[in-house]
Order: sequence, then structure tokens, then C-alpha cells
Amino acid sequence: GEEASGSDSVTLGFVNGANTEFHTCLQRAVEAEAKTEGAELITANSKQDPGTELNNIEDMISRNVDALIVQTVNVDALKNDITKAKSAGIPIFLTSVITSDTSDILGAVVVDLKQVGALDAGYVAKDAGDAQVEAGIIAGAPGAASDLLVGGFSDALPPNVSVVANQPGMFNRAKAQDVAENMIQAHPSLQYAFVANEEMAFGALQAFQAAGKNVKIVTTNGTDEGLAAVKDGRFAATVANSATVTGQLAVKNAITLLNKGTAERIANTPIKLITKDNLADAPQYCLEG
Amino acid sequence: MTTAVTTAMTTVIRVDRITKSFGGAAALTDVSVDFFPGEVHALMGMNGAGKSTLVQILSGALNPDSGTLEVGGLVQNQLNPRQARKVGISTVPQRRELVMSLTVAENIMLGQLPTSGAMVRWHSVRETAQEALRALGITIDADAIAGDLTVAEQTMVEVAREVRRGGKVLILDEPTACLGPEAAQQIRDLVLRLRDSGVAILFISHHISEVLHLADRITVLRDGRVTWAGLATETDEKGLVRDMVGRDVVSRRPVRPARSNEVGLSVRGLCDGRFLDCFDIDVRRGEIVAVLGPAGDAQSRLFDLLSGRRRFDGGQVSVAGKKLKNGKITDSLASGLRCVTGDRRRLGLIPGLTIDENVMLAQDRLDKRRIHRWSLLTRRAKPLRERYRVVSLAENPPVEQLSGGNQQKVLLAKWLGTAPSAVLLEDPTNGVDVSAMAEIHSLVDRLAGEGVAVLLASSSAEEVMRLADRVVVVRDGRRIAEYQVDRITRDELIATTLGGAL
Amino acid sequence: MSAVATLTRPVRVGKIPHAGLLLVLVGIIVFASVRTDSFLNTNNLLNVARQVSVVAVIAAGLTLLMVAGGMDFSMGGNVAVTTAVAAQMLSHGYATWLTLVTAIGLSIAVGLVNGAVVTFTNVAPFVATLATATLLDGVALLVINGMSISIDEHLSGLGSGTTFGLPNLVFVAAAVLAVVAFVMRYTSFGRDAFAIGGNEDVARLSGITVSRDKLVLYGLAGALSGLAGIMLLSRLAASSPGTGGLQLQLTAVAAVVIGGTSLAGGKGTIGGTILGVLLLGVVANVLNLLQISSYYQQISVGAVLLIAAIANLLQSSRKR
Amino acid sequence: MSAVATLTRPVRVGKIPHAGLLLVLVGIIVFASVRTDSFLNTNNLLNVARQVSVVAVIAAGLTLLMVAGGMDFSMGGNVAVTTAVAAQMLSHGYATWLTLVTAIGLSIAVGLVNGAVVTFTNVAPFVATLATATLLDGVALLVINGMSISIDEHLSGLGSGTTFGLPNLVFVAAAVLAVVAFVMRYTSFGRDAFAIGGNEDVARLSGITVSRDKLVLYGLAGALSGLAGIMLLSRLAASSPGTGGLQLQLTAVAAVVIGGTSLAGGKGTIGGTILGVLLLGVVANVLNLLQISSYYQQISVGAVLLIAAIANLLQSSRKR
Ligand SMILES: Nc1ncnc2c1ncn2[C@@H]1O[C@H](COP(=O)(O)OP(=O)(O)OP(=O)(O)O)[C@@H](O)[C@H]1O
Ligand SMILES: Nc1ncnc2c1ncn2[C@@H]1O[C@H](COP(=O)(O)OP(=O)(O)OP(=O)(O)O)[C@@H](O)[C@H]1O
Ligand SMILES: [Mg+2]
Ligand SMILES: [Mg+2]
Repeated sequence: GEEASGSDSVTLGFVNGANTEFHTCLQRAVEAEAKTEGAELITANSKQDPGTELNNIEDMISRNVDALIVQTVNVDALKNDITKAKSAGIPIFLTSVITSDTSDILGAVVVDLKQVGALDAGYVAKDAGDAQVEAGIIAGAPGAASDLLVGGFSDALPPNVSVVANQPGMFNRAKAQDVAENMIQAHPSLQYAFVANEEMAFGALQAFQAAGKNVKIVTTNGTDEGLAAVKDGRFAATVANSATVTGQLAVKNAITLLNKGTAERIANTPIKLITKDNLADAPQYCLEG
Repeated sequence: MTTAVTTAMTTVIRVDRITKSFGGAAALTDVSVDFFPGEVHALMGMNGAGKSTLVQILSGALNPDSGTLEVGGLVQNQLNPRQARKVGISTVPQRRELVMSLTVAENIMLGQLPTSGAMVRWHSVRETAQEALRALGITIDADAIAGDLTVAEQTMVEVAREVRRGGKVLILDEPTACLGPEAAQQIRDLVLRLRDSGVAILFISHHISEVLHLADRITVLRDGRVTWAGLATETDEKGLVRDMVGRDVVSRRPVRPARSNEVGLSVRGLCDGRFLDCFDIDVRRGEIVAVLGPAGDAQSRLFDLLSGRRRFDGGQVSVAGKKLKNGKITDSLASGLRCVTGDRRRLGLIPGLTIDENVMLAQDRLDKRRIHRWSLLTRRAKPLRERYRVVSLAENPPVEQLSGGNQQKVLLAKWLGTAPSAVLLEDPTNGVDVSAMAEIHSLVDRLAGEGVAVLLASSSAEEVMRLADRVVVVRDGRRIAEYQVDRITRDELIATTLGGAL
Repeated sequence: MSAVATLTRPVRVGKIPHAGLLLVLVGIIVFASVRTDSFLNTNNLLNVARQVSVVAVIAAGLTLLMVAGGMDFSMGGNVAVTTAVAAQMLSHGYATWLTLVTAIGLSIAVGLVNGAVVTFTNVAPFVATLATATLLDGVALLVINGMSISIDEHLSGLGSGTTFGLPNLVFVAAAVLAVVAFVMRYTSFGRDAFAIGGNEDVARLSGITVSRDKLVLYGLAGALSGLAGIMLLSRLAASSPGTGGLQLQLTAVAAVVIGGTSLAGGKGTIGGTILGVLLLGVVANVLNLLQISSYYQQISVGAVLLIAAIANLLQSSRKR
Repeated sequence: MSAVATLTRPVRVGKIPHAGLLLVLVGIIVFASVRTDSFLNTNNLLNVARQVSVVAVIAAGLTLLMVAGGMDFSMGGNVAVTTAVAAQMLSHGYATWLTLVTAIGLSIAVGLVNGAVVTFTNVAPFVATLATATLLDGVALLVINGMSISIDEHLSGLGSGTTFGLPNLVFVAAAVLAVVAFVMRYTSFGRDAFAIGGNEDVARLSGITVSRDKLVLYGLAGALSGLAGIMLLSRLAASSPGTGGLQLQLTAVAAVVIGGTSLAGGKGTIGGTILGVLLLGVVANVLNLLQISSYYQQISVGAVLLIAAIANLLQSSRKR
């Protein structure tokens, strides 16, 4: 749709953080939404390196974009970038996470990662009932996102669920599979596993199946494949946290805020625990590429 | 001398007006030579005359700028090493080229490992290799690692390899340069045997008597041009020297001033594994002492220990009364001890650095210079380069671009230009030409005359006779005999080196 | 005529090759067995074997290549591309055999390109293959379009199947290691590789077809990357961003060099490489079993690598 | 006595060093200027200069070390640890000078440990420093406890400040490059490095204190890593997981080897390294400006690296 949104077409810069599936889907959503809104979009990828992220933001600034949408590699590393952008008169809009001081940013669409972990913990607590059970955690790569997820999960567990293992899967499917193989070995009576994203969860599933163990996996994302796995019981539950919603909301809100319109400055991506029973409630995770 | 020369014979290789330049300067100019089967053709000339360059062209390692190369009547443009081999040219280059990490057996069979199916027949590898060595009268262990051998042994292995491969032409670039008298004789015998079986041999050596004894035909190069070519019978030593150098060269033992009684270098009870067993030696200031031994590597080992490169198991070394710390090179250098190593490629020079830098390498470190001034470097290196007559095509090229003999001169300049108080010389004239050899000998004489203690290890009996005052014979790591040089003859000396005492 | 002195070397003491490395490995195994029961559990050992099999195949190819003085830093990237292409093909319904042929063919082509660059332009192998590694990582992402591509049960026979109680992957890896070891020791191609690595000029002058051999060696490294890619895909049942790539490459390189293969060429054994691969695999497993936290895991791996490298060397530095 | 003829070679043709590399760089710049206005924009050029300054400092140290036949694969890890420690100290209120001294001191210590291992145990430098790299990455995570540690305005003078319109970071990098270039060309220490890289045995026999020099060189590489770490921290104003590490290391290595420094030692120039660093920086910038998508960016970087390596070599391979 080439609907002209006035003569003042905006140019947005989008700095993505990495090349995982989540980031791919986020980018697709941003690109699609920018097109709908008639905004010009410039993208870059930081490949999980804070240094590259700063380079990308600097490059965007020198290209004089109207606003920057940043899926940051690391939120605290962003302060300098924000100052920089601000002094160049370019506002920054954040996705997924926000800085503690939000006064300098244009706005944000955040995901309450702690709550995501807590939702999964809630499922485990309900499912386990009063039984004494063992749970394992396959975290992501060291960093705030993974820590928030894992922290949210562990903190919300009831006392009868004991976390017996917690190992990093580095947000990498192969690594997660190795870790799961070793974990089920050390803890054969494991009943639940919290895995920090679905990509890793599939690796863990592969490992648990190979070991002939029925470990209930709770995870997060809500990709089509993840939902399918929930549907046929391979995953017990997932927390839908749509990259598409985040991306679309980010572009929409950024443009609105830029044009001094009214939008929620710090918006939340809706998250929802998805089990077999409420599969239909899950939002679309990824647009077609 | 037998000669198998007939003028009607067809050439195996015909080199016609070949020119080759490096970076604009000619190493060979209009060189024409014919090689005949069943003939030993010697190539002579001073260091840097272009001999090895011609060899490299014949072996396909270099391509000439102009001129033609005919092998067996066919013009060969753009000859490469494989083709050269295919048309029957085998080469033992001047630089020792073995795969140092492999065994002797594998080196000899390199590229032609006997296989059944795709599998290597190791028994056959060893046997064929051993046979090839035995045919030359060499008893090197076929299972030894090539890198563990001495340079002389490596040469023998290389010759054995090339001979085993056969071919119509065998090129030997200074095969006898660092060989002892007996090993050199083995090579010469072999050359004659091969010649008689119809192989054309290109032989390079700086030993004129050797060449006159061996060669049927001689070509002399000077500054890359042929200055004389003809039958060996048509010339003599004096004539050859004139054609090579352009003047006469005389080298005679000088009458040196009486030696002082001060000990310059003293070795007491030196032990090192099976190489040295309580070895003693004193070298007085102004004296030149030669260490001789059949093994060849006892000397290298001794030199390694004295220079500090390797720690000895026990004993004491002092220079001018000062005791050296075991295994400490800087200490040994500070005492004034200098070691001209035999293996110049491995232990002598640094590739990549220029001539000047190599020449001044040791001196600058002894002077503890902190700042490196290039113009000063050139100025300080100049007299040394001149004194040792280092010849190069370019002004100051990286040292590896020099001809073999000139590299040797750089090595000598590097060490002897540093005001030594005691000097270890290991084959100091390895690969240098007649005139340079005479000059180096008189330089060593002069050093001794200035009161330097000189310890010499040389594969050449002539050199020992020419330089040394005293000869110490080592066997099984022990000193078994000692002679004043003026009391024995050259033949007795050779006999001593080969086995037991007189 | 008296003989040129033969240097008789002292009879070689019945030295165990790689004794230092072996010692470190055994030490870790003993430590792990004492600290956790799960380690010596059959299932766990099978896990380790399965986990290391992919790295082992890459390391085998790398060992042979490095012995010949080569280096392929792009094998991890090649794995990434192979898994990506194979996953796409399988998920689009292509036949398994066609997929395998295409994927392996592609990986050989990549290897040959590396080989051609190294052989014909004289660019240092490390530089050339570091460049292709970057390139291939990009290609892999492009092929899967940044998403996870699942292959369902397509290769599960290879990835999860067992024969005589042993994982099929382990058989594949063992076969590759055995063949490469045999090639290195008993074929003229393998011996020529040692010669090329030891002194390329001499090898060439001796009539060894150095350029052709190098091409073949790089092609072989490519082929084994392809095989490793298929193995990895069969194990993971999906290709996703970050599969293979630099991390896998570095693990393989570390295993090979820890195993005593020289970066300068001319020296190396499959035995050492196997020990290196096992060491890294066992350490990763033990760290997981012992519940070592993520940061200490990396520190431990680094420390073990360092100790192993030093141990392997102290033992082999013979006094001549 | 007649003089031996010294053949004087004709005046050396004014060959431009690294002409091939230069050509590729200029080609890219011209291409970029034509395709997008933003490239030649002053601001953009300043950005590029600031972005490459950290890599340049690491690459300078690496060049000197590699010329001496060494290798430090842990400089990226060292950067990570330095930024982590400095960030923690600054955020805990330690004085800036104390922080700098501690951080740099620590990085020198790390370098010296590398040096000691390489010098006294004969482990190949690549192997030893690959091990320490893994170890250091873990240490860095441990120090910041996997979190981001912000330093607020503490080093903003260095990180964002400018002098005469040029970023301060660029001045630091330029000074380091100039000093290292001077050391390599005009000091005995630098020339000794070339000698050690050319032939270590000969260097030792010639009275060069090889072990001490190597220790110093590794220590220097460590010190420059530390400086680079401080520079990076000042630019990012925070230390977080993934800062520094392997990616930075590989960029620096790529820059150095593309610049013609030999992995085998004995050969290398700061000029080449500068070109290599600029090439990588410019390519990354241009790909961003041209809106090349992320996957194609990696592919392009790989391709440019390959082309540059070949170009640099074709020119320098003298025709025999
Ligand atoms: N690759 C090269 N680059 C530049 N110059 C070279 C190269 N190879 C040889 N030269 C020069 O060519 C000249 C002839 O060298 P060559 O090796 O043929 O001498 P030679 O007669 O074998 O001397 P020697 O008796 O010392 O071995 C020398 O001046 C040498 O410096
Ligand atoms: N690289 C090598 N260089 C020299 N000798 C070797 C090498 N490798 C093995 N050998 C020696 O060759 C001999 C035979 O080795 P091996 O048993 O492996 O060969 P084989 O298969 O029995 O040979 P064949 O097929 O001829 O019977 C042994 O003495 C062994 O030490
Ligand atoms: Mg010569
Ligand atoms: Mg047998």
C-alpha cells in the first residue's frame, strides 16, 4: 500500500542485535510495518557485539535518520549511544528492554522477561501440584535477558519444585542439546525443564527423547513450530511473546511519538502462557520472509 | 686420467646464449655451454659468478630471460622441475634440501614411494633406501630423522637420492664443500663410476685440484660470462685461477710471531652425553688449534657448548681466565668468544634481513645500541663488506639473495669484525672461492697475530695444514692425540682424521 | 674404505606417544568419576562419544590438511552451509540421497575453492580461509533466511540410531578417523602430505604433484566438513542460525593443535587428534555434570587447554 | 689486489608498497562515494576513524609481536577483562587514575603470562593464547557477573571528546601506531624482533636476549590490549558480555595479515596493518551505508578480504 502519510515521509533506522530467529522475525515485522506506514527504513545488525552496535548507531546518526529503533545487544551499554543520538537530535526507540532511566528515550516496546519466566514457573507449579519434583534450567547466553528470564522463573517456583541444574545453552540449539544430554544424565529423575527460547527447547527435546525420558519442557517465544510442539505435547507450555507484535508496535509507536501523536510511550508486548488449551490465543510470531 | 670425450658425440644439454637478470642486474650474460654424456663437466668461477644460477636454470627452478635450452635435441621453453626430472636431469642443489621432519629412507624415496595398490610398502622403502646408501658406501641409518643429521650427512643423503633416481644428467652444486676428505673421496669415486656408465655430470667445486682431477671439460664463469671453456687437459691450476679471478692467487703459511704463553681459551673436563667425555683443551693467545675427529659432529657439539647454545653436563670453560656460565650466550659473547657456526643457514644468518643488518647484527648488540640508524649502519658495514669482499647484484639485498659463498663471507664479517679475544671457526671457508679463501686465511692469520686464540674445525685437510699450529684428535668424545702441524704431513693428517692415532 | 660415522641413536625408550595429554585426560576422568556417579555411566559415555563425533570428523580432515602445511579455518562455516542447504532441501521434500549428494558436493566445491586460492595465489591458508569462513557464515544465514529449518525424522537413523548399542554417529566418526589415520601412515598420498608440509619446495622438486595434492587435500577437508554437517544436522534435526560456524571451527582447531599437530606442517598424528577431541568433549561433559556455572566453565576449559598443551610438550621435548 | 666487481643495480623503481591493498581500498572508497553521498560526509569519516581506532591499537601490538614470530590470540579476551575490571572499579567509585593503572597493569600481567608460557614451555603461541583467550572470556564474564556495568560519564572525555575537531580516540590510536612503527624501524628492540622472527637461533647466538625480548613483546601486546580495552570502554561507557573477545580478536588478526604481516614471523609493516584496519572499517561502514542486508554484509566482508589478500600478494610476488 502506497498510502501517502503526508508529505513528511520519515526515515527510520533499525539496529538489530543478532541473527537468531527472534531477531529475524523482529526485523521482518519492522520492515513490513515501515512499508505500511510509508516510512523509509535503514537497517543494520550488531551481531551480538556492543562495539558494533555503537558503530551502527553512529553510522545511522551520520545518515541523519529521523529516529532510531534499537533492539539492543545490551541495555546498559546503550546509555552512551542514547546520549550520542540525543546530542545529534535523533531520538531512540527501544525494543524488548529499556534503560532504568527512560527520560532520554523516545519510547519503547518492552517485554517483561521476568514475567515470562514467572508464567512458565506458574505452569510448573500448577502442573506439579504438591508433589516434590525436580526441574532443570537451560539458560541463554550470559547477559541481562537470560538472567531476567531465569530469575523470573526460579523466583516464582514454589518450594516443592527444586531446581537441580542450571546450565547455559548460549541461545544455540546445538549447545543446548549437548547440555540437555548431559543434564538428563546427571539428573535422571528430572521432570521439568525451563529452556530460555524455543530454538534451544527443540534441541533439549531431541536430547530428552533420545534418552528416553519424558521431561516436560516449558519455554518461550510462540513460533509456529513451538505452538505445533505444544499442540502435540512435545512442549508442555510456551509463553507467547511475539516478535511480530513487538516489531509492529515499535514502528507504529515510534512514528506516532515522532509526530507528537499520542501513543503509549513505554508499551508492553502482550505475553501469554500458551498450553494445549489456549493455542488459538497465541499471536502470530513471525511474518513470511 | 681417463677421458671419454669424443667431439662427434651429441650433446645431452645445450645451453645457448642464456641471459638471466635479477631486478635488472645480470647474473648470467650470453652463456653457452654444451654437456656431453659420459663426461664430467666442471663449472668454475668466483662466488657470485653465476654457477648456481645456471644450475637452477638447468633444473627448471628458474627460467632464463633469453637464450635457449636444448635437452636431448629438443628445445625446452619454460622448463619446470618436474619436466626437468622427466627429461632426465637430476640435481643436488647448493642449499641442502631435505624434508627435515622425515626419515632418511623417506627422503631418498620422496615422490617415488613404492606402493602396492595405494599402500606404501615400508619394507621396500627402507630396503631400497638402504641399498641406495650402501651403493655409495654410506652407512647412515635409513631410519634416522633427516633433521638430526650433520650437513655432511645430509649432503650424502641428497646425493644418494639423486643417484638412485638415475637420469642422463646429474648436477652436483658444490657437493664436497663441507665434506671431510673421505666423504669427498666417496663422492668423487661415485662421479667417476657414473661418468663411465654414460651419465653427463655437471660438477661445481671451488677446490681446483679436485676439479682438475675429476673433470673432463671445464667452463669458467666470471661475472656471469664464460671466460674460458675447454678440456681439462688444456689448462692447469694457475690458468684456471687467472680465468676465474683475473690474477694470480697465492696463499702461503705466514711466519707468525711467537705465541704468547697466556691461555686464551681453556676447556676443562667438558662432558656432554655420549659426545664429549671429560674433554680438555687449551688454546693459547695467538695460537690456532684444529680439532679433528672422525665423527664430524663432536666438533659441532663442542662448538655448541662453547658458544652457550647448549648447556653442558659438566666441566668448565674459561676465556682469558674468566670462567663462563654454563649455557649463557651473552656471557660467552661478553668474554670475547665468537663462534662462526658451520651451518650458516640454520645458525648463521637471518633471512629477510639485509646484508648490512646481518653483518652488524652481533656488533650492534655487543655495543648495546638502542637506536637503529640506517645511514650509520651502512657506513659501518661498508668496510667489513669490502674487507670480506661480499659481492651482490643489488645494493643491499636481503641476505638470502646472495650466492652461497657470499653468504659465508657475510657470516665471517659478522663475527670476525667484532674484536674477538677467542674465536671458534667451523668450516670457515665453506663454499668460498679460491681468492676469497686465500684472503680469509690471511685474515685468520692476522687475527692470531693480534693475539686471538683460534679453535678451528675444518673438513678440509689443506685448510688445517694451512692455518693450524697444533692439531687435537678427538675420538669417542675424548682427546686421543695431539700433533704440532709442522711435524706431520697432509696424508698423515687425513689418516688421523679417519681412524686412530698415527 | 672406512665408513662415514653412523650416528647410532640410543634405543628408543618405549615411550607412550602423547603421554602428557593422556595423563591430563586420565586425570580428568578419574576426578570426574570420583566426584560424580553419572560420569562413568554407560549412557553418559555414549553421550560424550556422540557429542564429539562431529568435531572428530572435522578434526580428522584438519589434521591431514595441517600436516601438509595447510589450514582451513572455514570448515565450521562449511558445516553451517551444508546443514543449511541440506535442511532446506529435506524440508522442501527432496529425496534424502539427492540431498546428501548435493550437500557433500557443495562442501567439496567450497573446499576446492579454498584449495585453488591457496595453491594458485599464494595467499596464506589462514588468511584465505578466514575470509571464506566469514563469507560462508553469511551464506548459511541466507540459505535458512535467519530461521530454524526443521527436518523432522529425516535423518534420525543416523542421528539417533544405534548399532550394537553404539550410536551410529560414533561409527561414522571412527571410520573417518581410521581411514584418515591409514591414509596418513600407509599411503603415498599421506606420506606426500608430510613431505609437502615439511618442505614444499623439496616435495615439488622431488616430483610430488604439490598443487594437485593440495587441491585434493582442501577438497577432502571440504568433503569431511560436509559429512560433519550432515552428522550435525542428523543429531540436531534442524538447522538454525549459529549452527556450525566459528565456534565449531575453533573447537576443532584446538583439538588438533592440542593433539600435537604442528601449525607449521610436517608433523601430526590422528592419535593425538583423537585425544584432543576427547579431552575437549570430556571436559565439556564433566563441567556440565558437576554443575559448574557458565563463567567458570569457560575458565576451566581454557585452563585445561593450557595445561594439556604444556603437558603434551614437556613430555615430547626430548633432550638430544 | 683487483677489486671484485660490485654490480650496481639500476635505481629501484618507485614501487608503492601494498599497492594491491591500496587499490582495493581506493576502489571501495570511490565506489562508495559514487553510490552514496553520506560516505564522504565529514561526520561519517570521523565515525569510521573512531570505529577503527580500537582495532588499530590491538593490531599495532599484534604486528610487532607477529614480526617476532609470536602470536597472541587472547588480545580480544584481554580487552574484555580490562573493560570489565575498569568498569567495575569506576562504577564502584574508584579514582580514574587508579582504575587505569590497575587495568593496564592487569593486562600487562596477562600478556606476561602468555609470554612466559610461550617462552619457557615451547607451546606454540597460537595454542597457548587460544587457551588463555577462552579463559579470559570466562574471567571477563565473571568480573561483570554477566551483567552490564555502566561507567556513566567517567571516561567520556576520551571516548566522545575531540581535539581540533578530531576524536581523541583517533589521536591515541595514531600515537600508538606511530610509536610502534618507529620502534619497528628505528630501535634495536624492533630490529631484534625482526631477527627473532627471521631465525630465533641465530638471534640468540648473536647476543639478542631472545627470552627477555619475547616476554617484553607479549607484555607489550598485553599493555596495548589494556589500552584498547580502556578506549573501548570509554566509547561504550559500559562493559557487558560480548564486549571485546573473539570477534574483536579475529578482526585484528584479519587486519594484520591482510596488511601483509607474515604468520611465520620476520616480515611485516605498520603501514600494511593500517591499510588492513582501514579496509575492514571502511567496508563495514560502506555496507551499512549502502543498506546491504546483514547476511550479504558478511558475505561481502568475506569476499573483500579474499580479494584484498589476493591483490596484496599478486603485486608483491616478484616475477622470477
Ligand atoms: N633470487 C635472487 N635474487 C637476487 N639476486 C640473486 C638471486 N639469486 C642469485 N642472485 C645473485 O646472482 C649472482 C649469482 O649467484 P649464484 O648463486 O649463481 O653464484 P655462484 O656462482 O653459485 O656463487 P657461489 O660460488 O658463492 O655459490 C649473485 O650475485 C647473487 O647475489
Ligand atoms: N616413515 C618411515 N620411515 C622409515 N621407516 C619406516 C617408516 N614408517 C615405518 N617404517 C619402518 O618400516 C618397517 C615396516 O613397517 P610396517 O610394518 O608398518 O610396514 P609393512 O606394512 O609391514 O610393510 P610391507 O607391506 O612391505 O610388509 C618397520 O621397521 C617400520 O619401523
Ligand atoms: Mg653457488
Ligand atoms: Mg607388515
